[in-house]
Amino acid sequence: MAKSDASFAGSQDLPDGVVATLAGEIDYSRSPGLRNKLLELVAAKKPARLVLDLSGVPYMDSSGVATLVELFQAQRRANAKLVLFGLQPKVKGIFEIARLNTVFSIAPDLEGAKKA
Amino acid sequence: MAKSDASFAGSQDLPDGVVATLAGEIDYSRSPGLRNKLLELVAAKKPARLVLDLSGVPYMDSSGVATLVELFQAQRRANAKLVLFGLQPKVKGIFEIARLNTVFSIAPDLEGAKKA
Amino acid sequence: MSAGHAQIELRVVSKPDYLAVARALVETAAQKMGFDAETAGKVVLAVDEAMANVIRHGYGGKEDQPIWIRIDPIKDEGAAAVQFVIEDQCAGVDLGKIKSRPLDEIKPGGLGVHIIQEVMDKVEYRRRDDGRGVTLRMVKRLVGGGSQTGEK
Amino acid sequence: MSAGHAQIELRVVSKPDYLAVARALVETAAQKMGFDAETAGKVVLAVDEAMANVIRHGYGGKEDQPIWIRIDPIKDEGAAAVQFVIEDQCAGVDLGKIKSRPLDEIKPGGLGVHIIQEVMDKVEYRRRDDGRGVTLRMVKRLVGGGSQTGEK
Ligand SMILES: Nc1ncnc2c1ncn2[C@@H]1O[C@H](COP(=O)(O)OP(=O)(O)O)[C@@H](O)[C@H]1O
Ligand SMILES: Nc1ncnc2c1ncn2[C@@H]1O[C@H](COP(=O)(O)OP(=O)(O)O)[C@@H](O)[C@H]1O
Repeated sequence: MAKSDASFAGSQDLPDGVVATLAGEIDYSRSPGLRNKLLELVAAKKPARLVLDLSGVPYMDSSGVATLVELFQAQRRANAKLVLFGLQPKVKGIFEIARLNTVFSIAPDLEGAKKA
Repeated sequence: MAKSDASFAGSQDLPDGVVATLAGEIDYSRSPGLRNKLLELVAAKKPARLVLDLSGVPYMDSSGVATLVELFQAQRRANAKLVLFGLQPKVKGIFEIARLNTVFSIAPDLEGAKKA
Repeated sequence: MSAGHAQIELRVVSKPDYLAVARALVETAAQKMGFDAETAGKVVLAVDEAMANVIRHGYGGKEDQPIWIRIDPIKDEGAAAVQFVIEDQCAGVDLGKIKSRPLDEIKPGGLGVHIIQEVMDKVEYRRRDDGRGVTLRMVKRLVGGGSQTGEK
Repeated sequence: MSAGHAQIELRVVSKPDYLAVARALVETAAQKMGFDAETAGKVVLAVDEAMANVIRHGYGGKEDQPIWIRIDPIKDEGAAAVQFVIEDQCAGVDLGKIKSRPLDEIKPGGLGVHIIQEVMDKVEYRRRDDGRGVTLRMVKRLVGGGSQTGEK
């Protein structure tokens, strides 16, 4: 079976934080593994800016959204930022249905996310 | 339901024949419609060179292959050519399994197909 | 609507890995039954949420329990529509607890039922006729249904 | 291998349009069960050929008859494999007529059974236990099976 952490495809440091690249369909079979990886990353790096590259994510369901909301809250509590970029249409769609499209900070690309 | 002739996406004249563009998955739900369209085209134009553009065909099953074999025979009887180009990997795969990859005249692109 | 007479019926065991299998089926079926790609994508999301809820809440994560999905073209008050039925064998589910929450508070979780209601035109949970599980019946119209706003 | 106990079981009516629905399911299931994309594609082709044969030859084009596909991870003589079972309710099929033809003659048709045998590691047609239909059992190993050459 597919690995449960298969949605986390690596991370790179930024001057003021870190970019994590997510990949593949993020559904209930994948989001628990992704959640662990991202919480580990945040605990290790305490990034003032956490950028998530979603350009390789064609699909996300509410379990993936819940993981992002959890990160959003954790970053807010730490007075730090969460910025998303590279949203594919279906991911945009679920953000709209969940009324989160105006809550998350969404940049058009990595350059934008570095400055958002 | 999807139209049964949805695999035929149009044709264009060549100096010595015609190029027909096929599109979509060519399976048993589509190949009877495609067969009719292509036989009509051949009857109307009697092309000395019939070129099939398969670049928009991600999948084909044996019913699609049977249609191509029928055209191949009809063209051969008429001392005319059938040339294919734009084969995607799965289409190449079924030609290999059916041992037709060396029987059909296969060009790398439209330019090649005009000269093949 | 009895089992075994749907146009398309899938039965999978309750493994999270099979959500993707069901999604692939539903996406193609929805398109073949007349939805455009965007609407088919939303319908897929609703079915995925419903199945994930059965796995998490109904079966408590047990991976060997059955889930059925039945897909049929129907008429809904005269309009062409597609019916999606998700059925499980979960015992003791309190149907009154299956409801969406207001979205004004930003917190993880509690979105699945909202998504299902937003995407579908009709959503109806009931106990299976034999009492041994839950049947979720969802209807989506081919045109005009659209996604509805506001809580239902 | 009795109905209703497979990991994944699809039942569709015998409409050619539903071949695409079954292919989407089989492709994702095969990948989730461990095949690489290329092998999954071949397995999809074999299942598609088997179903199209049931529709054309078994049911003579009738579009309201049932076809079942069951997919299970199994051990095949100790090796990890996946079993695909296609079952119908076709009456009076002569199993002896289901065979591939030599490919040296170039003519349309007669490729489906060849493709199935080429793609799969084991292929076995038999009459259903209740005598009312045909069961096709196909096994593909995860590694080492490869596609075999030569007629079987
Ligand atoms: N199929 C189900 N079986 C049992 N309970 C369910 C089912 N679906 C939903 N529920 C209940 O409804 C609540 C809301 O579900 P949902 O909106 O999907 O949010 P979440 O799953 O994140 O809690 C769940 O917490 C659960 O109590
Ligand atoms: N599921 C089936 N039920 C009944 N007969 C079948 C079935 N599958 C194959 N056959 C028989 O086997 C022959 C060979 O099938 P195949 O290799 O797929 O070629 P084709 O379908 O083009 O004839 C068919 O012509 C038919 O007589």
